[in-house]
Amino acid sequence: MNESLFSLLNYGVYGTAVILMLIGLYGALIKKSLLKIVIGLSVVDSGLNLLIVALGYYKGGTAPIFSPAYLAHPQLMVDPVPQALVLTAIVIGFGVTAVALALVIRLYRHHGTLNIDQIKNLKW
Amino acid sequence: MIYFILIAVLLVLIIAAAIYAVRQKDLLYATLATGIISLILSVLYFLLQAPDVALTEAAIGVALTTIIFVITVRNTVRMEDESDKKEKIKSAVK
Amino acid sequence: MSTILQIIGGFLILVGSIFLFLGALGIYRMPDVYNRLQAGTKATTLGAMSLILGVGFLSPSWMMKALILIIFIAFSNPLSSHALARAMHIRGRFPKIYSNNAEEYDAYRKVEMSEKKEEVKS
Amino acid sequence: MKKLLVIVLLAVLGFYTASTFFDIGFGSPHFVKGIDPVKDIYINQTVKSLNVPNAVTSIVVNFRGFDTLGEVTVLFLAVTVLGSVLYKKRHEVGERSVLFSASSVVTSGAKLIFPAIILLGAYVFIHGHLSPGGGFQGGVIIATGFLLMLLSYESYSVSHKALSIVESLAGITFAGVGLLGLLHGGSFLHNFLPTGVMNSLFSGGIIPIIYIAVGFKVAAELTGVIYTVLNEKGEGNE
Amino acid sequence: MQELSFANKLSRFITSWFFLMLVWIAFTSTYATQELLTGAFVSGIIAMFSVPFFTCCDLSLFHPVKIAYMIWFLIVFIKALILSNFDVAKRVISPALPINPGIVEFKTQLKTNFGKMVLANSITLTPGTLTIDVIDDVFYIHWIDVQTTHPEEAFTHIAESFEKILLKIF
Amino acid sequence: MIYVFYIALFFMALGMIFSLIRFVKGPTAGDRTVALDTLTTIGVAAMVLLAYMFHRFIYVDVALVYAVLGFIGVIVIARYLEGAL
Amino acid sequence: MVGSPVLFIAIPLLAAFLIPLLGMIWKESVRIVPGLVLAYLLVLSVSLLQHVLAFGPIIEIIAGWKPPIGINLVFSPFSGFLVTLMLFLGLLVWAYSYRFKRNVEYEPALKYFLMLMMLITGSVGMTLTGDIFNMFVFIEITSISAYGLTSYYKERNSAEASFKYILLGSLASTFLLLAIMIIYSQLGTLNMADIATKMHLMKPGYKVASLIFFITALGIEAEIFPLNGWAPDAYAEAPGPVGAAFAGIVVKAAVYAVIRVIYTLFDLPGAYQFLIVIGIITMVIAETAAIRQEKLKRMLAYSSIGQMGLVLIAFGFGTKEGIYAALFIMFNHAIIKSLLFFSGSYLAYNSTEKNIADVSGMAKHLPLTSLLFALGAFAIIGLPPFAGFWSKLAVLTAAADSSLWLIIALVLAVSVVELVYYLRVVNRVYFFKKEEDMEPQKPTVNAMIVMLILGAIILLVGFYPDSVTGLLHKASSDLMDKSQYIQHVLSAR
Repeated sequence: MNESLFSLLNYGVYGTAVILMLIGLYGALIKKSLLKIVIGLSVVDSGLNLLIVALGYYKGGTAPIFSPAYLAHPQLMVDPVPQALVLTAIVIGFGVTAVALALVIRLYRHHGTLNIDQIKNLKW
Repeated sequence: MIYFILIAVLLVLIIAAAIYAVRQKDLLYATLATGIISLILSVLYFLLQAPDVALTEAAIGVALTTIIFVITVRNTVRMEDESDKKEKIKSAVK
Repeated sequence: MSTILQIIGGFLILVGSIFLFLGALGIYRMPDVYNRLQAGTKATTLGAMSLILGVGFLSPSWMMKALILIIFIAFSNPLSSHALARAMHIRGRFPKIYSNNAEEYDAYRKVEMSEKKEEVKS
Repeated sequence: MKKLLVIVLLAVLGFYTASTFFDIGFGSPHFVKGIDPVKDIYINQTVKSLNVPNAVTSIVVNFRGFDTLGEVTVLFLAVTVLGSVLYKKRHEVGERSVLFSASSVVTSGAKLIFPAIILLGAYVFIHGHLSPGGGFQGGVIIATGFLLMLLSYESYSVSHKALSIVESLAGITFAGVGLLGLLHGGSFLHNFLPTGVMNSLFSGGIIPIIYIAVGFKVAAELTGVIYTVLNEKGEGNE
Repeated sequence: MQELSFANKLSRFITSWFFLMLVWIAFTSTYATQELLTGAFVSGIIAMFSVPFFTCCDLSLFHPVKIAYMIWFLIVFIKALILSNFDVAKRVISPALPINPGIVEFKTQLKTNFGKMVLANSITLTPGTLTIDVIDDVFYIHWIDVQTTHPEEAFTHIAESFEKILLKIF
Repeated sequence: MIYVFYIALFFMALGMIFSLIRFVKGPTAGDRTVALDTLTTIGVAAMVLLAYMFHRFIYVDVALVYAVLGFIGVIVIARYLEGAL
Repeated sequence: MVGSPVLFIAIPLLAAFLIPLLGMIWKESVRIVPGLVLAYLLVLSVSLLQHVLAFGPIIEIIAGWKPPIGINLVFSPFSGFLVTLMLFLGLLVWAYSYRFKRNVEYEPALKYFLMLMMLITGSVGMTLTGDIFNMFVFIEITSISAYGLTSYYKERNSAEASFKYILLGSLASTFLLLAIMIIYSQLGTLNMADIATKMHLMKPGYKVASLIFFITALGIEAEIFPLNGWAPDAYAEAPGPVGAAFAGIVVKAAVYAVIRVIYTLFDLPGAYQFLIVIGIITMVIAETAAIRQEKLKRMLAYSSIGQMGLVLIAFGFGTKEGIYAALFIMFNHAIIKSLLFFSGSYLAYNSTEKNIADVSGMAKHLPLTSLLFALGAFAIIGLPPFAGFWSKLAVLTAAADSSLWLIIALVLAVSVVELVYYLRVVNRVYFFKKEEDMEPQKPTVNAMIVMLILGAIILLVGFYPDSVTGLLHKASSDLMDKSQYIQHVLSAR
């Protein structure tokens, strides 16, 4: 992979991650359906995770898992810390999503609709 | 070079799936689109040398989140409600 | 010896990737769900299997894991496409030619399902 | 109007975030000069003092093990909250999660694959310190195995009591191992077991133990989540 | 499936233990003692729990004749698989899409669910056919190029070669 | 040899694009799920090939888990479409 | 060593995992065990606080790795003070809700007490931790239990409030992670003390970016103005004691996090002015909103947000007196607002619509509760013989020291607003007649005892402010001394 293309990836990966977050936020803020809002939030989470993982990537690196061939070359490893953080973040995001979806079900029980315009207090 | 093309394709696909997920009126399809985002994201993590994260994303995004979303769709409504605009106009007229 | 393995492996990988592509093209081109399933399942199954087998040939120490992956794919892919096809069938999508009476099948399913729902409610 | 406002807001936010990260740069170490980032210490210590190949695992379980304890707690709480939000009355005996069984092809296929999936989950969390994956991922796989069974058979059910017992025991193991470290080595989660030989199964001290506990806990919790949500029938407004 | 004698249980347990052990070895891809011991332990536990519900077969599966038939079946199956792929490729690539899809049905003589499952999967992976539904012993098959709608003729076209062998195994 | 991999990856990328187009276009839920299934299978194959290209054996684990979970995801959706959920 | 700060996290988690097991054997244990745990932790924290005041902060290292590598907990006079306060309030909340309205059955009680305990644990963790990512994890623990507790009553409004909270909470966690990752990408470390030593190496642009994200994220939890949309609903719809827990525990921890981030992590001079500005905006808007509220609990919630604005202003002075004043307000607010929520929830519970208009003449039916509510109201306005007076006085003197006269005027004006809306309620309670007869729901004995304890503390602090000021002075000097904090953490063995 040559240098100029690689520098394009800088914009590509980070740009995609940010665009993903923006799309998710747009969905969460504009859309009327409760479920759509939750979907938007999960898209935001995806974008954020991509951003964090991309932050830890080094060109030509390999996963931070030692096998006999890599024992002598720890400098070839990509940064393991963002990966560890993302693991935690993904799990936490799942927990929040599950709770949000449970609330969506409960709100549907009460109102018979998912439209936030018809749900009194959720209007912004 | 090929990595570049692959990453670029995956990135474009992710954005397409995300836009689809947010714009689609049918909530089931939107849910499936989030599943696809996770699927592609998982391959992308793989390319970014993060197999642990790829595993987790595959596990959470593809199976668990999808099922919980699908069950929520089952328990609520399948289509996004479109009626609010008309009602607004009605209430404005009144 | 290893050259032969390399050649076999490379060939299998190439064939596999082409079949994967054909599967995707198939689901793109075919006119309805069942035909898409046909193309998708068969071509991608064989494509993935042969690609993985090719990788196994390229480095023989991976062979065992490749085999378990192949077995798994061979089991799961038809299962999932069968489940999907059945779902579409139950939802009442019938192609033009139907050997049996489509209405009969439909009625059978409807009765069965309503029975189940009654049972659950009671 | 509101849409326009949101779009402008998002554009500003996006531009700001994106320009910040473009500046940071992708694919090369981005730390400021003159510091030694902790990641070097993590990678070196992973081999030197923990004897574990997977640096991510060693960070998740040992260096930053406290985060994992918190993460497990978050899941535990999510289950509790889910139960609290969706809780109606005790589930009746024989309540089904799906309306009817899948076709005999799917059911018998599921039957055949289920033990293999459980084995895969066990493999993933037992080998958490050697290969990618770990307690969390293994737990998810086992939970999806149960999900497959729950989906395929109308009469398959999981005992809530057993799930919560497994969950509690696994959680207690995790916290207990941490407290043992406190008693033994002076700090919570201290690695008090011998670290063994690199790249063999029994190595890494407490790391595999914690990962196995996490695996069981996550499996039980997520199965509980799936079961709770599956049995939440949409009919009837309260 | 509830009333199993102890010997029956034991034979099922050993069968599933054996297969799980194979799977474990494939997962780990090593023969280190620790791995094997752990694998034996884990797959033993899983096999024990799965005896009453999940296991399909008992030790009679290892009868030499059956194994020979299995190998034969595998050969037939792989041949059909490869043929089917070229078939699909031909149909997909050709610009006119030469298809004449429809659903046919036929009856099978297989009794066990596992036999039906293997038959269904093989049908799905063989040229131009896809199992849609199985109700008791009636198979509904989607055929990409319908040549006959008569059940028995369809059976000879689609499934006879597999069923012959499968009847010997199950 | 490396060119073989490149060609293979190129084909797989094309396949992914076609499946996604089908996903976006597909008139029914079934079509979309087929697209998802195909995407999963291509993903598994791509992961195995990439693992070989990176010379890391342990990456194959990811492909294995990915295959299992993708399968279960499809089954979930199929069961929902059947009306069984 | 008296005990280890890690027990504050480990013991509740252990208990949380144990309670479902114990509950199978003995049902009452789901109620008792959390109380025992909280009581034990309170004793532990008091003894540790004494130790710390005498010998300096305790740095607890986790997993045996020194601070830049591993996670560490810091039990300094400042955090120790807050932890003790939180645990004390937590114990009171537990006692108050021991057999609160809907906690009688087994399953709801199990979930309620688990969530309550985890809420307190998360807040304590946020206060103790010395690692920013660990702080994120604890914030999530706190928020998820808060979501659950908000929707604990299965009524439509509570689910709505909870959903709103989740929306903002997820945004908060997104921004927090962004901020953390910006810092990590530059400095390669996640430890607060380590970051603080290296902060000057970071480019100003990144510094500002991460600070903005931090403030946005933590501002949501700490109810800073444009981001406090969740708070009134959550307070109003959650069970009464939980409102007290939010006001007294969660928000305190979030404010602590804001302060820790601004004071210790960043050395931006503009940040203090920024704090003052957002504090003023928050305070003014919240207090003016409070005066328009119909529902009692919503009014209390807005009042609580206003108090947090005051706290931020006091922190924004950047002087030792300012911090002292801020801590004093935090202490007073925790005690007084809890009393208001405890007593107010009985007042509201007995009124049909939970409106302010409905509490008329409650003094006749619930004399003691009404008296305590009035006491709390007077105390929080800052009338002289009560506790609130001294904290307001401290703010005013601190402002005078920094010669910020405008702020003095503002604080006084806001006090008048507070006087108006609290007096409106007290007036209704005492001097209005209720039309129809009613059978009031009397407070249970444990609730009454809790309220009396809180009232006693208010009076005690009001007449002898010296009983807490010494501690507060030590805590505030601890926060000011950044270099000592860094040195303590990084030189831990």
